[in-house]
Amino acid sequence: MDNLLSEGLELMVFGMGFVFVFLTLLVISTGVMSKLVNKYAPAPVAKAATARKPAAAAPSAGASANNDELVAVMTAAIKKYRS
Amino acid sequence: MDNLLSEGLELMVFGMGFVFVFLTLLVISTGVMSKLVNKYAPAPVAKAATARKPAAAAPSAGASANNDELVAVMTAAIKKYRS
Amino acid sequence: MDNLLSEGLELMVFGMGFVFVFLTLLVISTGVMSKLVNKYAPAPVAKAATARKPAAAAPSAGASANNDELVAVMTAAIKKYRS
Amino acid sequence: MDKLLDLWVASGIYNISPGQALMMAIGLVLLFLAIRKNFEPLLLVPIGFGGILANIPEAGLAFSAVENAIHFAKPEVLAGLASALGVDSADPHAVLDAYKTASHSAHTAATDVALDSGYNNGMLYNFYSVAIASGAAPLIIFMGVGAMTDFGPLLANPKTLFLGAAAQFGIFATVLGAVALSMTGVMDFSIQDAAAIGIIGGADGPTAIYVASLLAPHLLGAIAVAAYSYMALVPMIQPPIMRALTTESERKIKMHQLRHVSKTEKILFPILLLILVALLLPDAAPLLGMFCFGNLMRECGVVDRLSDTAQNALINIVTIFLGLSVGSKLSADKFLDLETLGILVLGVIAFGIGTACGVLMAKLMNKMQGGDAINPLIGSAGVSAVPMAARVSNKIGLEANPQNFLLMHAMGPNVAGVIGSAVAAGVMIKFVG
Amino acid sequence: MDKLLDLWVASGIYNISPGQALMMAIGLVLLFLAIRKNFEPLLLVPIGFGGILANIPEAGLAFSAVENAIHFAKPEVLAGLASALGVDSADPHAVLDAYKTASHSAHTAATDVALDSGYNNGMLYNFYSVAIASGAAPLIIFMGVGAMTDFGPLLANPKTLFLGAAAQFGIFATVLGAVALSMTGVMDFSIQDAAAIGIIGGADGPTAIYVASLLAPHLLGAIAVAAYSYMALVPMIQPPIMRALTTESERKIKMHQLRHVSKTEKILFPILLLILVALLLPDAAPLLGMFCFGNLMRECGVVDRLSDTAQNALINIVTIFLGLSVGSKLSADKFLDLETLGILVLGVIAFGIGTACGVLMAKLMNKMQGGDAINPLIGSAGVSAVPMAARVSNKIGLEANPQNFLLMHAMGPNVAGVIGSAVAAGVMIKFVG
Amino acid sequence: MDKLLDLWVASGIYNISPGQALMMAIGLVLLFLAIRKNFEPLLLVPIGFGGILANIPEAGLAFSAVENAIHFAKPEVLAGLASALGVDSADPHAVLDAYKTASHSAHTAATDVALDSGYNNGMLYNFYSVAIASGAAPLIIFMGVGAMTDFGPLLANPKTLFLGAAAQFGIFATVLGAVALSMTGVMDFSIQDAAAIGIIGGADGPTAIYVASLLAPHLLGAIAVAAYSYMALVPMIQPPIMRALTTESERKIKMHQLRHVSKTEKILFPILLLILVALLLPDAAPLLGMFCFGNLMRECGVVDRLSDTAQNALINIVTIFLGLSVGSKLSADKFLDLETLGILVLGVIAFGIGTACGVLMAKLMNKMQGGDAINPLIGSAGVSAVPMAARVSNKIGLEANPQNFLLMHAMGPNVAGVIGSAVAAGVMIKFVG
Ligand code: NA
Ligand code: NA
Ligand code: NA
Repeated sequence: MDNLLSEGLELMVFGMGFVFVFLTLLVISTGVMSKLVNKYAPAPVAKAATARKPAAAAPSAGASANNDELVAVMTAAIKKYRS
Repeated sequence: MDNLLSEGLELMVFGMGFVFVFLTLLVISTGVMSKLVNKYAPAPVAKAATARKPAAAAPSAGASANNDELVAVMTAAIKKYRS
Repeated sequence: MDNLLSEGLELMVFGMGFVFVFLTLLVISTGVMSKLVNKYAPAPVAKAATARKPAAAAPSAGASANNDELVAVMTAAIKKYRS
Repeated sequence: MDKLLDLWVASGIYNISPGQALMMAIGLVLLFLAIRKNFEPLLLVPIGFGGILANIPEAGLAFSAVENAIHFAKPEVLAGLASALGVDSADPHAVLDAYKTASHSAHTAATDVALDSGYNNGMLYNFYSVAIASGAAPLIIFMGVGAMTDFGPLLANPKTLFLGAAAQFGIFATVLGAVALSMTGVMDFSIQDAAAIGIIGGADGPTAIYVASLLAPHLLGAIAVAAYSYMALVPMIQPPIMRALTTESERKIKMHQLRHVSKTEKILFPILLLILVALLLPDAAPLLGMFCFGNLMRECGVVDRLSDTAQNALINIVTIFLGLSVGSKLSADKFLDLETLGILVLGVIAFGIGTACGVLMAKLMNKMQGGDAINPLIGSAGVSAVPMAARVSNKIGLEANPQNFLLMHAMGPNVAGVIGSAVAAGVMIKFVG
Repeated sequence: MDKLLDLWVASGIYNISPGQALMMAIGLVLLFLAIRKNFEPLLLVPIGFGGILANIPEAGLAFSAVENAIHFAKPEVLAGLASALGVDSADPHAVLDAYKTASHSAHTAATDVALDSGYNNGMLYNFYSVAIASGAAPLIIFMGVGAMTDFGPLLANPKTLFLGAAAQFGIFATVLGAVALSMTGVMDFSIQDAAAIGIIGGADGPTAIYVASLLAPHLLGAIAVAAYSYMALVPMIQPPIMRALTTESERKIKMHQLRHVSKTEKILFPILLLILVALLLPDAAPLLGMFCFGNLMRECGVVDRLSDTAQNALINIVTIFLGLSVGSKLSADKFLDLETLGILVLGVIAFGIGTACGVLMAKLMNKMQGGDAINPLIGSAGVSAVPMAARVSNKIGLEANPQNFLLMHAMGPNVAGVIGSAVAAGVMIKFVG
Repeated sequence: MDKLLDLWVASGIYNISPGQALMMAIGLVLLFLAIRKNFEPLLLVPIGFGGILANIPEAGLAFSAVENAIHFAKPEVLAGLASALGVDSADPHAVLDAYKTASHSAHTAATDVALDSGYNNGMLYNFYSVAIASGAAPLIIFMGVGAMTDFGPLLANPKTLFLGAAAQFGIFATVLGAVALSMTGVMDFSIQDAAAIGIIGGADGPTAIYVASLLAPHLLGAIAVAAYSYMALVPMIQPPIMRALTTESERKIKMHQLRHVSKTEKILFPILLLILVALLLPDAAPLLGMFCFGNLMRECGVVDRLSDTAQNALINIVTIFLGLSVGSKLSADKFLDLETLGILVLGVIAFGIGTACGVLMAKLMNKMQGGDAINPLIGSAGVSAVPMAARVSNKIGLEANPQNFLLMHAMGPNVAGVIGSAVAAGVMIKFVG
């Protein structure tokens, strides 16, 4: 019985301790990694901008859609439908 | 040999009998269930009506499609295509 | 050791030999099959023509798309989207 | 030159037996029927192809490791197998016979010997073990079928369940037919065999395969081929029977439009059916349980992604392996047999009797109700063969009256037939399993 | 008439025990909660249905071949089993007890006897063996969850990992609670049981099932049901605790907009996490390894078709069988027990403590930083229950300030909670496994 | 504090061996090549990740239960294992050696002991058993490849099959190379090893894995990594060889437009190929049988849903587990070996010789026909590596003549190479399997 209690207590102390140690190390290493990435391999600004564009543009896709896009979409849809 | 015949006959009699008993009970309990459902938890009429609508409306979707729908469809199609 | 070498050599001679024999037989039988098919069960010309059409027509699908097609595509896309 | 001789002696041409050649031809015929005649291609393409693979000489794709070891018959291996199986003789036939009737522990011992000697299970044997011997594949397909089934028409007119019940008479009549063939000494079917053959009349592939795998695995190939072939032939088998048993005016009967069935009813129906199965016939629980589970996933509306997978990716994957596995049972020694002929004849009789009983039941129900509530043409749909049989009812109905669309009305007995034959399967497993 | 009697004696009505009837009712309640109340339906529909199937009398779907053989208790079979298991008595209970504690070789011998006597594993028993006993299903689902997880918000603000750490206190407090119940003699949990119960507080279904299958398979049914039920109840359990522990002004704290996280960071994160696991806690490697693998497939951008399958067809297929398998553990003798009540009570306490610790940790972090960088409402999301807990944070935040959208900020601790409880699981497996 | 010490002593940092660290680095390099350099990412992402998982110290993910038990080396467990395996010494190395060469019954006995002692198979070990040791995964992937293959260009110009035959010379030349390395004492390859290494030259992942799993499982990791890496390097390996062996005017040869191939021909081709395999080389039946089955599903037009699943959900699922399973063979003791270097060197030679032979064969065919019917650049596509090698042919062709599109012409030898190396695989399995 006492054994069970001490086991439970140990599990709690070491378990929580370990979780914190592990996640602290993860916070630190993630921080280091992010810094290194942004220093040595920064996301190309232009590319990031375009990458973010579609999401923003999506709602207005209909308005800005020129004929080319319409054709492309329809072709794709037809193919999808017929396949 | 006679044994095989009697086994076959028994299987037929009890098999068909059981199938009928089972499906009769299913008819009865289904009927009771449907009555209870329609009494205590009737499908909301309005909702049922709208639920049935799309199917009916589908063939004429093209005709009634306003610009909003077009935009939605195209956005979806584009996303589907690009993903 | 000599044994390993002779095994390797035999594997090479018989292996390559067999690959060539097999593929030669495949060339011959494929040729015969194609001839028989084109003689006794030729692809219906009209059908083949239409079958080839969509691929050719696809790039210009947008241009030639009449309203019916538009409706069909949109219905399909809407269904796909809503399902 | 030794190697050249080896290659030749190990080649298919050198080793092919007439039976294997014939079975490969039968596999090609099944492929032809499936591809050109559209005979249930989803199953018959894999079954036909699997049948060809199973009969490739020397490849042993449908054999277990022990069967492969016996086939190549090295004396020291045979001796080891004989000792593992507890037989005195190392004669291949004696060892094979002992293997087929061995206890599980002897089976394991023999398999260890064969594996140690470098023999392996054939690919199709492995597929069969995982897909069919475990019972999993037919049940998973049945779950998918449940997820594709709309019980709306049945719920709108529950009495059509009786039509689905009556059509199961084909099953039990066929059992009697198989028994008669045995008693007259023409063939030699046990009561288990007879029951498994009868289930062809249920016109439900997964049910037939499930029952055959439990009651008569040695007949599974013929039973599955017969079941799927006749399902494909429903548009040819049923119409003459339907026309012979109905009058022109009966065929013209118009049925009331089906009432709207609420979502709640559709959700509760599979649960109701499950409870009834649980209370009355536990032996049908695997089949109908999975069927109801699939249907509940479909109707409950909150697990659409699971229902979608059950109807598509999962059922397709399982169908591929089920088909190949069934094909593995199309080996010459099992299929080229008078019994297969008996199965094919009994199967078509089963379909015919089921069709007739469905139609007659509909007429009886009209008599008893004193009205013309039911067009007897929908009775034939009670054999299941979903949705082919319902389409046949519709087509014959349109011939009599071009304005009379029976399709939705026939879907009721059609899905009732699925339930009916699963119940019949449960009874058979209970009594002779 | 014998057959009629047979049917009746073998029917469910004749054999049903009060426990089975009650468990079937509990299965129906789970279905009701899933379908009508939207309680984690993807899991609770299969679990509930599996629970009903498992309790169908005489069907033995959740039993192994040996258990089925013992249930039907033919004297000669029992004698064979007793000899295989090395017990003197052929009493069913003695044989069953021996079977449960048998060595693997005795287990195999007993199974051979049962199979030779014509008994088979039930369908759900097979599903359980393949899906859960092998450990595969929870790991594959965790891979799919990884493929669905966006670590962007976490990477933008890595300190939120501490919130995910703090919320795991619920797990360990519950272990102590279970220990306390045992010590006071109210219940009888081993330390393994206590650890498996505690993991409910991790609010992660696959993690809970994985740990329970390793540490306490006999409690798996109750643990899985509790875990998924409480996850569904998060919108009810968390808000009062969150409100009680925060002031109005704290709840109004606006957080800085999250910075943009580059693709490279997202690709490197799962690899970093994997290496940390490899170096520090190998016992968490299966869980977190599969999770990181799924996430890497998602982010790397070159295996989209694999990522897509992991998120859809594969996870759906595995979810179906996982759910049914968990349901197979809802048998009356295991579930209808005081212990289940204990598990349910401890589970809700675990959720509560986890929520509280997450919120308090956020407040502590604000104190230590001397600023108002973190809205404490996002701390509660650290229990995981993705994405429900994050939505709750957002909702309570909007109540305090209609312009304050916390959703993305709460996603950080939310996914951190997944990592945290997997780490906690690894510690438990290490120490008591 | 004991527990703290336990954690530390069980941690990866404490236990990691230099070999494991190096292998994890190699896994990271594979991930880098796959993600950044686009080296066959569908396979190399799972393989690289699996390689890292397999080398996590103390986790034992790639070990069987017995290997895990031996690793932890408790005296009483070792004694039990030694007795089960029939060795006198309980020394871990002696027990491990005995385990590796044990008969199947001793293997089962040892596994029972390990499981009874609480050790389990590692996750990756289980994946490997199900996916690769059973032979299933490469065959299912080959079925999917068949369903993705269009034989149209080959059927339009069947003579290109000779190019696919000639390119297989790389396989057999490499076998000789491996034999030579062994005879000079540099390395120690058996004839089985040599055959498995040679198949790298077939430039077909599933074929290489299938052959290696049968003939040389201990080299499977290195062989698979080499095969997929070199396939990715085809655009670098092939062009210099192609340019060196052709003149400018040869590279400019324009080929006739391919004739239209009818549906019926496409349906009959896989059946024809299957029959030829059945008659001539049953040992190639599993590989080419599944390939033809996939292709028939694609072309027959009546089982599109099966074909679609074979090309998507099914092949994706199997690819995930195949990749992880291959990765499980990247353990330090098997991979960090001089032999791996030999395999890598021989592999690239195999690709080079295959490329050269394909090109030279095309030139020979032109000579024999006395015309310029074939642009020799398409000969290199005969190594397979579909469709990369065909694209390389096209690219080099465009360099010589910007109007000369060779892609479709190169697809003929490209898919012929798949058939050719499967046939070569069958010959090897027949002779040295
Ligand atoms: Na039926
Ligand atoms: Na958690
Ligand atoms: Na090749």
